[in-house]
Amino acid sequence: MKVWMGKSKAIFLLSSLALILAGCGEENLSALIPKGYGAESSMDLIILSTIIMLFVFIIVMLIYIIVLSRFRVKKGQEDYIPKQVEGNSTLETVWTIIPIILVIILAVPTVTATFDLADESDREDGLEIEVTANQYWWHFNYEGQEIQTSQDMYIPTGERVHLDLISSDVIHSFWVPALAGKMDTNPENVNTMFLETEEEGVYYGKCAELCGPSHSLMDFKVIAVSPEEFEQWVEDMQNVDPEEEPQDAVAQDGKAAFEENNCMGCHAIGSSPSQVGPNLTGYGDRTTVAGILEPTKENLVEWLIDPESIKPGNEMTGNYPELSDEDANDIAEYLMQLEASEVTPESVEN
Amino acid sequence: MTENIDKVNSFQKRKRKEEMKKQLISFALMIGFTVISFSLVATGLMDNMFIIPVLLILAIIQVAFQFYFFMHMKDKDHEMPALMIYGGLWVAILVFIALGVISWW
Amino acid sequence: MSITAQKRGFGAVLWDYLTTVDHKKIGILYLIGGGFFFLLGGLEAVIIRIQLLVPENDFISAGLYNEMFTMHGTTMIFLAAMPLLLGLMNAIMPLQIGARDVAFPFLNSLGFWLFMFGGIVLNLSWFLGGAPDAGWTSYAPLSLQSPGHGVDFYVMGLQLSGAGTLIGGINFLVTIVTMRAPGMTYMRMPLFSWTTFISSVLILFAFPALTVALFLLMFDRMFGSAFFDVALGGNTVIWQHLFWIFGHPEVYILILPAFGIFSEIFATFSKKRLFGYTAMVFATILIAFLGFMVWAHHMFTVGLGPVANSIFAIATMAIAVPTGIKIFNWLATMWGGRITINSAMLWALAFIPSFTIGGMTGVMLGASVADYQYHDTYFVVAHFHYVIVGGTVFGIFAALHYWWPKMFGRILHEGMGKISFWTFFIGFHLTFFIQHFLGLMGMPRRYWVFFGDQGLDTGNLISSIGAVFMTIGVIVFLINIIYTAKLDQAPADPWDGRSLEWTTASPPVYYNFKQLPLVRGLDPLWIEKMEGKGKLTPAEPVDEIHMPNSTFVPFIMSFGFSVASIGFIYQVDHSAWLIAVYVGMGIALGSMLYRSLKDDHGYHITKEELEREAD
Amino acid sequence: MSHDHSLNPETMPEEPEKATHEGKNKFLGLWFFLGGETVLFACLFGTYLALRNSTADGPASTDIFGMGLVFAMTLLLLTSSLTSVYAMHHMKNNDFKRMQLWLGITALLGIAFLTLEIYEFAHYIIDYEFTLRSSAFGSAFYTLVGFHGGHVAFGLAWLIALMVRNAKRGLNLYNAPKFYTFSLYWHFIDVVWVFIFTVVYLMGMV
Ligand code: HEA
Ligand code: HEA
Ligand code: HEC
Ligand code: CUA
Ligand SMILES: [Cu+2]
Repeated sequence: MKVWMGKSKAIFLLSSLALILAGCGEENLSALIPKGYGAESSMDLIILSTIIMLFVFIIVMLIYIIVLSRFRVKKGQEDYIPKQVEGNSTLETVWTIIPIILVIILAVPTVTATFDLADESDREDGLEIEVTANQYWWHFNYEGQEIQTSQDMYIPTGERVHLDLISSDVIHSFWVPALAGKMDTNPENVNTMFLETEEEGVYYGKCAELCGPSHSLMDFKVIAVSPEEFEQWVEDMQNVDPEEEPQDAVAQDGKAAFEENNCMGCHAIGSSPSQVGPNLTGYGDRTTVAGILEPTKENLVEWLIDPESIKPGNEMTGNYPELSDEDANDIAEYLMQLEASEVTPESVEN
Repeated sequence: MTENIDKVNSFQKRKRKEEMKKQLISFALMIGFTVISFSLVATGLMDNMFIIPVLLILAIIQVAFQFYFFMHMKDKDHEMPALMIYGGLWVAILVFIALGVISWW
Repeated sequence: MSITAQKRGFGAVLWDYLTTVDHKKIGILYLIGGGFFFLLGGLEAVIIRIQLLVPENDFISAGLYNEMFTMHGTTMIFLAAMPLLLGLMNAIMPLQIGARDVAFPFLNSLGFWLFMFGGIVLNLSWFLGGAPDAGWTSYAPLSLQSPGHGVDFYVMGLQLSGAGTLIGGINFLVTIVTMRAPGMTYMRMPLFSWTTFISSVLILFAFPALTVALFLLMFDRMFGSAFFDVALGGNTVIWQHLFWIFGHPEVYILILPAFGIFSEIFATFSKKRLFGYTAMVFATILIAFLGFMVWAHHMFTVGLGPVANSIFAIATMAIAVPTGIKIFNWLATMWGGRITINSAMLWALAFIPSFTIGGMTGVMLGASVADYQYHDTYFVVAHFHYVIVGGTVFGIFAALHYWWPKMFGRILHEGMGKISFWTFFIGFHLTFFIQHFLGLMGMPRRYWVFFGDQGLDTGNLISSIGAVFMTIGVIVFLINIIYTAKLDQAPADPWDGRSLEWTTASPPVYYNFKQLPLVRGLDPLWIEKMEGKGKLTPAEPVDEIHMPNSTFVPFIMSFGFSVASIGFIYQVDHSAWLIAVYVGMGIALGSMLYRSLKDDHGYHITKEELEREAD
Repeated sequence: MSHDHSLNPETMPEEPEKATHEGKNKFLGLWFFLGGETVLFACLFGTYLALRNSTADGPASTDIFGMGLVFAMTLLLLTSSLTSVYAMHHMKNNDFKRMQLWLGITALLGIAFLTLEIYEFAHYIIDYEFTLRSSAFGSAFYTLVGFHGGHVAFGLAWLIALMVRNAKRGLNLYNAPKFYTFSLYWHFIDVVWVFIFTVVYLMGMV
């Protein structure tokens, strides 16, 4: 959708803007480096409106500077009384009409883009993912595919992926700045949006609506892979065997401890739709522990022993038996060995 | 002097009587509208699609009577009150639209 | 009764202020109350900025951080900015329209005390188990789920101070309609009085929506109703609509009086009549009117659909037009004038670029699809601090410097005024300009921490440094106040003013005008000066003046309501607290009954007394 | 200058409620307040409209509302509006006794209305177990109708206080505005009721 200008022009303006800013933030996180359809249409409007605003600001400042340099009180003129002007209808008309025109220039592409982004007529054809936001984690259910993931969402490039967003508790907001603008997840109704990107990569996602103490810790990732890899991933995910025994002894102990401590009460491995806690399928391939920590075993152990110190107010704290250091270590080993697919965030980033 | 005042007074009294007559008529109309509204619903004569707008229109007319006659908004010196009531109504309409939309959204 | 101030004991002064119904003293009370809460809100802001100084800081805990910005926003908007503006309106507006007092002196005092007690109730939460933590917008269902009593304090505190504000608004409306001096037609009113009028209209129509929203939240939290309980069919979007139907007009309640202030200051210090007076008045009215039709621009990402988003986007952008008219008219007022730059004028001059930036980012936010990116990020935080601090707070500082002599009889020190201006001004831009980019670079608002590897460090550091400068500016201003308190009495008209307040002494006598002035046009004092008279012709012979009696009832009544509010909050835990509800309501309704049953005709200042007073 | 505001037929101004400066202020102040109340009730009505079908397996409006009771309540309140018009009519004629009489009738009608409303609520709660907590519909219904009932109760308290306080001293320019502002408030409550019986009850029964 290029409502108002060609792509090349947009890229030119974008890069010049980038020069001015000397850095637009982190790749795959910043809204200023758009890599998805939604983010690009927002960026077009951001640029257009910035240009209009710069124009307005320059005019205002020009008058302002002239006023301040020419009409300050001068020595010997303290008694001078200026002419008491009531107004000037020509001038006043001018500065009513010009803003109206500027506003129209901005309003037309805004409305077009608003309808364009809400156009979901091709919904039936594409991939649909149901996104459920929870305090403080994200659940993704690939509709009709028997695939459940949490925190990491895999999507194919070059295709519109439609999302159905809902919340299981309070309002959150689904935001992947580099791919698209945000959309709230309400508890009472499903909101829809779509993601579409040409570029493979691991994109940062954040929760953008205040949802409690760990609001700032509710990160997630969108992993865009080529359509072939995506197909591979789907197949792998569908063939995960949740019962599979791990190879080494520590991990086997871990699996036993995982079952003994009733972790299954909340966490599923495989395509079970249970959604009390994050789905842990392929945990070894995760980009993070609990959405925010480096995916290392140490971090996982830390999480298992004291999740409260990492995410205040999370729903896991206090709801499972206290783990011994050894159990935690074993479970961590077991979880880190879970692998579901050849297609992993690393494979994408390289 | 007193005579004069008496005259004025009796003139005012007559005016008030007139006024009172108007009030009574509007009261009768209000009761009439109410009865119509209730009987429309009670008898179920009308289709649901039509009945709701009719009920609302009857209510609005009735309320106009209250404001203009019972509360004298038609009289002089009521420009400011009228302005503020219409301001309130305008915001009220916006609120209705906003919250009414939720129910069929 | 002597009019000249005598030396009185502290107790007597205190009692005088506790019971006063004089609009000038109530104005000062508002300034003290609002000023106190401004410092408190500023302290909270500084704590926020310390927490965000470096990545993954743990200066304060996550829960406390949420309480901090919630209380910062709530305090600044409801307990600092609005009361400070109400204080200025109270102190100045009746003088500007040539009135001896406001229409309802008793209600005026009641409005103040309700605000003050509401603010105290809200802040008691800090000591009683935790402040509210669901944001100043308190979205359901987070606000329902929030543990402890924090949100209950939010509800009751705002309910009280909101009622006070509504009362104040109605009072100003009636005052302006019925109490203008002879000849003071609507189209001769100074712009500050006009914006007081229009803001009061906004208060009248906006605050009831907040009242209802708070009631629904209160019922859900305290009595188990289900407005926002999705399981029982509730709908959380209702809260958002009601809050913003109130909330957007609220931001114009904050900015319009500031617009009025600047109109006065630009005209005075340019020695020119306000350019395009009529257009300025109609632009104000238009802004207020449009202000009621744009609330959903805060809800672009709620999922209202493209039709609603488009309508609200267009309506939002439309507000740029009347606001632009104002900006250009101010510039034209100064054009060809004889501009004196002192502290008051500095704040006013700084407002123009600062507010223009804030307004322009507002229009950018209004472009719905772009807002999908900006929403709930630091871009929004930057926008609203640019308009609120660069508009309202600059306006308040400008007004304080401008009217300080009128209100307190002292002229603030120029040098210190300039120091506090420059430090605050530089700090302001340092703090908030960079936040536009932070937002776009992926920093959502209301974030307790940000991470080190996301390119957000430098921006946040700069932002926090800016806050230090602002703090210095505020502290210098406080020193200025204390320092000038010992200075000599200011003259009646220190700035070569144009409107009626400058015809009264500094500070004015308690009945304002011995004889009501006869107004012959816009800028009545200026007209008389140009005709060489320099003072206004009285519109009436010296005659006795009717004055209202002081009363302690508003204080007691507000106290009663506060006791009842606390009772309401805690009766959920233990029904014994119902006693507090009954006692509190008993006190409040009792004093209401007392007030309505006891005739209070006020008193009269006799003609002889007035004639004894020098002019 | 005398500050005696008591009235006699000779000096009776045409509009005693607005004859003094204070009276005029009170008159305007109350009208403006009603403008705000319009928004207040609009918000409650809007909430009700949004939630009226959210019955969450609890009773729905068609299950519980009864026409007879609502009709009776409507007649009571509409009539009380007329009786307060009569009272104001006599105030303008400086006929204090008749004014008090009609105000007394107004109060009785108001009390009757409130009694029926309490009966109605009790009936729903006891016979249908329909409460504030039943569903979002229940919350919205009781809050809207209850707010109106609260306004009636406050109006009654106001009216009775006025009547008792002034019983012995008759009409004067100091209390005339008080009676008049009360009557405006009372009419406004009536206006709200017209919408309640239309939007809540009648629309809830079709
Ligand atoms: C004093 C307070 C104040 C003022 C005056 C404004 C003024 C405006 N605001 Fe702002 N706003 C807030 C306080 C204020 N705002 C607050 C507190 C929030 C956040 C609430 C929260 O979520 O916590 C907010 C949020 C907010 C949002 C929601 C953002 C989001 O959450 O996603 C939007 C969206 O449209 C918006 C728009 C506007 C617009 C268009 C104006 C306009 O009125 C601005 C008009 C002014 C100008 C445009 C400049 C001068 C004009 C010219 C020089 C003429 C030429 C100009 C053009 C042609 C563009 N504001
Ligand atoms: C009138 C409104 C107003 C004003 C004036 C301010 C003023 C300031 N605000 Fe704030 N702000 C809001 C209204 C306002 N704010 C609102 C509504 C929010 C949204 C809340 C929410 O999300 O719910 C917000 C949110 C907000 C945030 C975002 C928090 C987040 O989303 O996580 C930040 C962060 O930088 C911030 C900073 C500041 C700063 C540095 C100032 C500075 O300008 C402050 C300057 C003042 C001082 C520095 C005072 C200094 C004085 C002392 C320190 C002396 C103390 C002495 C004694 C107490 C005796 N504000
Ligand atoms: C009450 C339900 C519950 C129980 C029981 C429970 N958890 Fe959790 N768990 C959660 C929730 C909820 C989260 C998400 C927390 C967050 O991110 O806010 C979580 C998060 C996790 C994570 C991080 C997931 C991620 O996406 O990175 C791991 C690993 C984990 N739990 C393991 C376990 C183990 C092992 C046990 C058993 C010892 C267990 N959980 C018991 C609810 C539970
Ligand atoms: Cu979830 Cu913020
Ligand atoms: Cu807004």
